[in-house]
Amino acid sequence: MAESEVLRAPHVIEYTYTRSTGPVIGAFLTGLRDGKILGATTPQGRVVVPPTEYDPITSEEVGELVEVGPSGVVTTWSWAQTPQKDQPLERPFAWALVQLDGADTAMLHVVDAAGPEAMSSGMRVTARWRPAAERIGHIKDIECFVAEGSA
Amino acid sequence: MGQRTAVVGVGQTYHKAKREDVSIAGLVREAAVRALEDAQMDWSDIDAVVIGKAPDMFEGVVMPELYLAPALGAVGKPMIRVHTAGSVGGSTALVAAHLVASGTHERVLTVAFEKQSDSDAMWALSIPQPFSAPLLAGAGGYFAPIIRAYMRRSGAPDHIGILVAVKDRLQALKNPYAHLHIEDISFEMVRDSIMLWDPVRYLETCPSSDGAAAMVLASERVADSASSSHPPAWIHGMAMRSEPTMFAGRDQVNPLAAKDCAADVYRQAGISEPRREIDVAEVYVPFSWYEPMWLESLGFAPEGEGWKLTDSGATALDGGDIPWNCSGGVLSTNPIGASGMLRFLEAALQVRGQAGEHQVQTVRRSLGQAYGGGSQFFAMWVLGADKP
Amino acid sequence: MARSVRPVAVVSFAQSAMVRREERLNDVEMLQPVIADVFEKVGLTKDDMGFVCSGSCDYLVGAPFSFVGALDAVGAWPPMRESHVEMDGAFAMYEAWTQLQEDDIETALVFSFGRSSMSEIGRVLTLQLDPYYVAPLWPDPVALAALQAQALIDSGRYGEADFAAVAGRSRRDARNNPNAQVSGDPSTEELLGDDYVVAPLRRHALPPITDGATAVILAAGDRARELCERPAWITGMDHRIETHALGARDLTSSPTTRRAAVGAGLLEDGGDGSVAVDVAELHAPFAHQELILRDALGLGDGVAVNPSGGALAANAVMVAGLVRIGEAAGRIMDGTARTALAHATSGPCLQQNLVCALAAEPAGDGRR
Amino acid sequence: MSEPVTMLATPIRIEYEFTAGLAQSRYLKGIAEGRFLGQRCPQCQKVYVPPRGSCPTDGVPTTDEVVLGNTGIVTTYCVVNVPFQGQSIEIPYICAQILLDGANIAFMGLIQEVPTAEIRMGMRVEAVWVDKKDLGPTMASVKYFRPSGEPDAAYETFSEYL
Repeated sequence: MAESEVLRAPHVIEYTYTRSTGPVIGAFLTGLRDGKILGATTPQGRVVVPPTEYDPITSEEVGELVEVGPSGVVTTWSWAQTPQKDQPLERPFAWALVQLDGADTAMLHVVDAAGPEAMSSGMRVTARWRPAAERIGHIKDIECFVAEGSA
Repeated sequence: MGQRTAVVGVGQTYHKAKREDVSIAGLVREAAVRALEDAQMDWSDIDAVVIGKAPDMFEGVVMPELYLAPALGAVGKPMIRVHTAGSVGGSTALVAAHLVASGTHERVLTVAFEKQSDSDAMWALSIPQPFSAPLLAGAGGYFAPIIRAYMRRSGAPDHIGILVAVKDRLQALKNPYAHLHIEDISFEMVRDSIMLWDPVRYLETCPSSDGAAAMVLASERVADSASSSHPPAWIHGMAMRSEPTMFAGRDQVNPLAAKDCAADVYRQAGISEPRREIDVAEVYVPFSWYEPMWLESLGFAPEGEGWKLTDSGATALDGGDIPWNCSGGVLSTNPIGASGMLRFLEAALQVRGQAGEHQVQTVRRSLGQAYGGGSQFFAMWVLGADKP
Repeated sequence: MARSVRPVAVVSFAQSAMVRREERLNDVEMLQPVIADVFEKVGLTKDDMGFVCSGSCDYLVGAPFSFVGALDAVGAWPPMRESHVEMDGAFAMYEAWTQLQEDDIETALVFSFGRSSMSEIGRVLTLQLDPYYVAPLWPDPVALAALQAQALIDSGRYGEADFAAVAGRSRRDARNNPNAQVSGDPSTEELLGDDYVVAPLRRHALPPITDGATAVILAAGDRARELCERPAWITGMDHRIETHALGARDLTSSPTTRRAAVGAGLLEDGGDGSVAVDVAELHAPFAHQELILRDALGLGDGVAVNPSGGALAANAVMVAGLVRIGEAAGRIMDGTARTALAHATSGPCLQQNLVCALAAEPAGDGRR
Repeated sequence: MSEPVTMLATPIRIEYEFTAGLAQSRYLKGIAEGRFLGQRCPQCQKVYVPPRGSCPTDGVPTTDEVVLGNTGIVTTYCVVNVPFQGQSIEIPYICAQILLDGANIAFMGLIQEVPTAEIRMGMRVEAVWVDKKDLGPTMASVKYFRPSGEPDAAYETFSEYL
């Protein structure tokens, strides 16, 4: 059978998942909605951001939640010249791991910058929030990070 | 079967239609932490983690073991993800058991879960595929014609399915972890429930649950020195068998893979008369009629006579000589990916004397069985109180 | 821990042509000739197999239980002892290898299949990420690999020219691999003229989108010697996973690859030893990841790395890891190598790593 | 301050380009011509419909094409009385395993033009197709099956297909 005779068709998988958060993720998302960033304290006293119910290395249960940021340091970054579907910004931006002040781990988010030349590891950035009325308890309640002092 | 291997810790979640109080990680940790506590072990004691679940579309997370590794103490360790359709919970336990039996590891944590309420199982199982015939019947529609074929072949009367549905729900009342607790369950209630897929009534089908199950499997050396307050449940036999979904002349009612799997596991365990030599069984019965059908495939009754055992009350916790699904079974609790492991886990609970109100007196040997796909994937183990 | 006690070897290896898009064949049709080939090479049939294990991913084709139908390519009748992992086929082989350590079976068929062309593969792989914090941002796999590459550049150990050099060598080696998808003889300078996809990764540092299938047969002890003139003995095999939290990892190193090499018996625990083998097939989907893996294993210049062209030449998801083992075993079976290392990876930024040690002689004292 | 967040909604959409493959494409082209095309296994000689390109028991390619009849036997069935997503037929309706004449495997099909109480194992049925102008390479070309009026098949003649 010739290749042209093989049938092809589009196929879509589409669903809006509803994820119950549990106490720790729920507290973090509630914090975002209310304009603050929370981390979780591990038994060794490290602060994990964003917080999971468990230490990301030892799996031990985490304790108290503490406020961190909203500024921090870019530990590494990459430059998305062509943003893809559903990504946080529609103009070119940087992906970055940001270690917030008070945190011992870095979180993934994006940095709104003029271009790759404006980015460097070690640069300080701060969260740019969505307007309070638009925040719903979602990682995108932080619209992006921006270079500190430029907010 | 390799080196001696035992279950030294078990844990499960409280199962519900929607566990809206936990994240996916929270759900699996609830079961895993209970299993570790039972084994009196810590995350750091575990050498490897084997996790199983049914299709990733249920939660919309691809290969979720990657995300769950730190939630399950797997960082820096081997982690394996098993997927063998509905039998997966059983297969997962067996893959974990082989890691010990092969001498590869000494303490393996195995976990199975499903958080079906993150989506809708009916949706995930019936995503229309291009070019395929439109789905006519939903999930139960696949099995209902097979059940009809069993009824025709065996001459079983219509009320057998109702008896199983009532018995398993009554037994679930004695299991605090079970999803369905129907206090006023009765023959009339099942009989009068809506006929969903004639001949299968609503109350003759399983629910859709959120839940997780976990076990710690250990080598003989570890099991002998285990500090758990319950004795080890030793693996006396374990087997998996698969056959194609459809082929010319396939016996869908009593698949050869089911019989071969049973024959293999009994050979290893030295069992020739399962009904007499096994004290309690947890068998995957998602539609009530599968109890008489598996009674035959698994050799507890001659072909065509499984329903007579059910009819006589032989499979009831209360007064039966070979109680099946004392926990309430899949008919009472069905977090798909974990359902098979729950069968294996309940078999361990019985041998270890941990089953509480649904404990059978003096269990020397128990059977756990799971099946999946179109009755084509089978996993079984036989556990015993004594070393094999 | 994970060293062979009972000697087990790879005795046969087959793969499909690795192509950008397999338009004509469904999964069963793509697999069937590969399975027939892997049997034919050793004169066996499915009825000779003690165990069958496969690896694949439902989301690649967008259908739950997609592995079920694939079993028709083997013909699972009479019923078989069979299992499946939702992982690269290399991990299916690990399962088969552990079961062969027990004495009740002598052979196993391991296969995997994957087509990356059918889906929006980048988005499918995004769904591997933390579903609460990370996946909702929809970072694509290139974006995350680029974070790792930038961290490597920041460390001062490597630069973009090193990534290009890896890609150039991969394409040159791939010219000798009839199944490779991407080959050629580009200079580093030419490659550095490529556009960035996500900086600092240029086009050449990315894996191709590939459809394909592969299979191996394992056999134990004397059975392996009967079936194959030069069996590729598995002297050890181990795999390890890292935390999922990218921000809690040192992305410039691969401690679990090293740990797995220790587990596979290729390195002493502790210290700064180097793996000494003739050939290493490393599953590095992105060019910079090969450098991270080489460093983790301490591979010297004497080791032929990815003579097949590696994952930069063809990267069928769920397949490319098992192909690494097959390619490494192939060098031993054809007599061009005495010792080899094969590596497979899964997850973002080399999260999970498997190491398989292969040799022309079984391990140690020939126990059992 | 409002209630704490306990739920996160995550919409996921993945698009695919699906390939039917050789065997299924041939089958569907047969459907577009108003006929069922099976494939015979060169080893066991069994005829598969719809064909998948490989014999599920022998693991070899099925290449010989066999034109099957328009009639067959209901081997077993159920009456569907449950609504579910994607369902397009009014409940209750009959869903049956149909063994086409000349085939060695039954497939699931919809039965109409018979009261649900009158369906039985062994009933002879025939395919009802859409109008010729509407035929296409899709299973929607077969509207349903209905009783053919022939006498029922004896249980022994199809019991091996249950």
